[in-house]
Amino acid sequence: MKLKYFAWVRERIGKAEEDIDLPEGVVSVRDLLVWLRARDDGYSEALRHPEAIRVAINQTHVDHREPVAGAREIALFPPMTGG
Amino acid sequence: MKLKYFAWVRERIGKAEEDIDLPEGVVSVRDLLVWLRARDDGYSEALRHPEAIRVAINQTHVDHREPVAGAREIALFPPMTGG
Amino acid sequence: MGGAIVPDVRIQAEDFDLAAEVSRLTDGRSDVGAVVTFAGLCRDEDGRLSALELEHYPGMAEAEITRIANEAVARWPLKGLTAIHRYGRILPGDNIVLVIAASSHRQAAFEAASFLMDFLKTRAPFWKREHGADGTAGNWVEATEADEKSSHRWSDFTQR
Amino acid sequence: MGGAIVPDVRIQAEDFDLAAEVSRLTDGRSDVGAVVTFAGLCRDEDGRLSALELEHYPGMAEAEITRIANEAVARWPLKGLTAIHRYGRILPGDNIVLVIAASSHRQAAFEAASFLMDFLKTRAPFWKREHGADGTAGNWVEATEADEKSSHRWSDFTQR
Repeated sequence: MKLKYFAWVRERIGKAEEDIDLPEGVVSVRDLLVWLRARDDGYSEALRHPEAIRVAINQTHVDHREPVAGAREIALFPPMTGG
Repeated sequence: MKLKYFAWVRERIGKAEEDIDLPEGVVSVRDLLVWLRARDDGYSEALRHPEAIRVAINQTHVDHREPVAGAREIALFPPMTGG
Repeated sequence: MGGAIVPDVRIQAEDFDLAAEVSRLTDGRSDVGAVVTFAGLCRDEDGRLSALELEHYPGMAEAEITRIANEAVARWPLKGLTAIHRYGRILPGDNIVLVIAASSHRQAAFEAASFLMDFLKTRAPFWKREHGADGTAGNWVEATEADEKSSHRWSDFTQR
Repeated sequence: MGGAIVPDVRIQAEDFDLAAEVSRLTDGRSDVGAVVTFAGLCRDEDGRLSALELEHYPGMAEAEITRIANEAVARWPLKGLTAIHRYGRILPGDNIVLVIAASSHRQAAFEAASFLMDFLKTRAPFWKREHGADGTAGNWVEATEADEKSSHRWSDFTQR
């Protein structure tokens, strides 16, 4: 599964994307955020306020309760500021 | 005092403008419309439904209760359809 | 009101150039964040019309649109405001009216342009007459209830 | 839905040409009565900024704006709808975003353009970073409460 990061989430984690194998027990987006935060200080800093993190699965906005099973691409980013 | 007519008011009266001397007793716009209607069939046809006639004094919209004394230019026309 | 902009109001027979009018409001500036334009075009009503003829009240047309534009300037924080209304014979597909509102923020620009159009429809002294597809002069367009209602949306606008 | 138009959505680094984009929607037609454009421009915030840098999510940016545009097409009787959003480094006074809505009547054009901008602000995956007047990369722009509220005005929009 591909993870993508944008804006300050990307900067704090220190990379724009990576491939991961989803561990057992990570069912929802919320679970994924909790698991990522434990990986290192960059993830911890980026995801410290999970409520500020927006998530897209396969390029469609989802909320944090969404299941992640079968996702090809999950993106994490701050609230959008385009337009 | 100059009177000006526009659109179908102008067509029915048969002229675009005229100078008139205001007769005694014509105080308000409403009085003016009543007096004009009696002049001939064109005026009568144009002003048959006075509530449909919009009025400007000195190029500013007014309602039918407005006094006409001292006006330089009074215009009568249908509801506007620009834009 | 210090620093309030002066609306650019023009009544003309000639066509206008949308891009040139936008540039006139924005070129060389870096404080405009939002520009809303409204262009009103002549429709042929499914082929029924060959043209519209626009009669206007010279002098009052400019004065009345300027009054409405100044009301918009007082009401929203605008960086620029343009209103151009054409008169005479106008063919289907051609421009009739242009409004441009420039502001720092989008809501002010959208609202000011929409407000100006609503009042321009019901207060600016213009009258449209239809010319039929066969070339004959036809009916004067009737004012619509919908247009009258639209102008009532802006309820704290002071009628003068 | 027979006859519904297909929105023209583009995500690009290059600038756009307002007049050319309006012509693309209106040329050769006589059924468009109203064209509303919104252009969003880069401000320098009273000289504080030298540029904005716009990051985006390729693929999703186009997909998400297309979803919002199709919602507008379903909701208003439009004759044409264009949305262009730039990314990369953008200087004060330069264009960031363009929305054009064409319809028979003005209210639909105004509302569709305003709707598209409100949702584009809160749902399209773009992020602005400020570059200071001294050239250094500065803060990411924070999302505003006001923008979030604006999108709630369109209350029967189905969140997906």
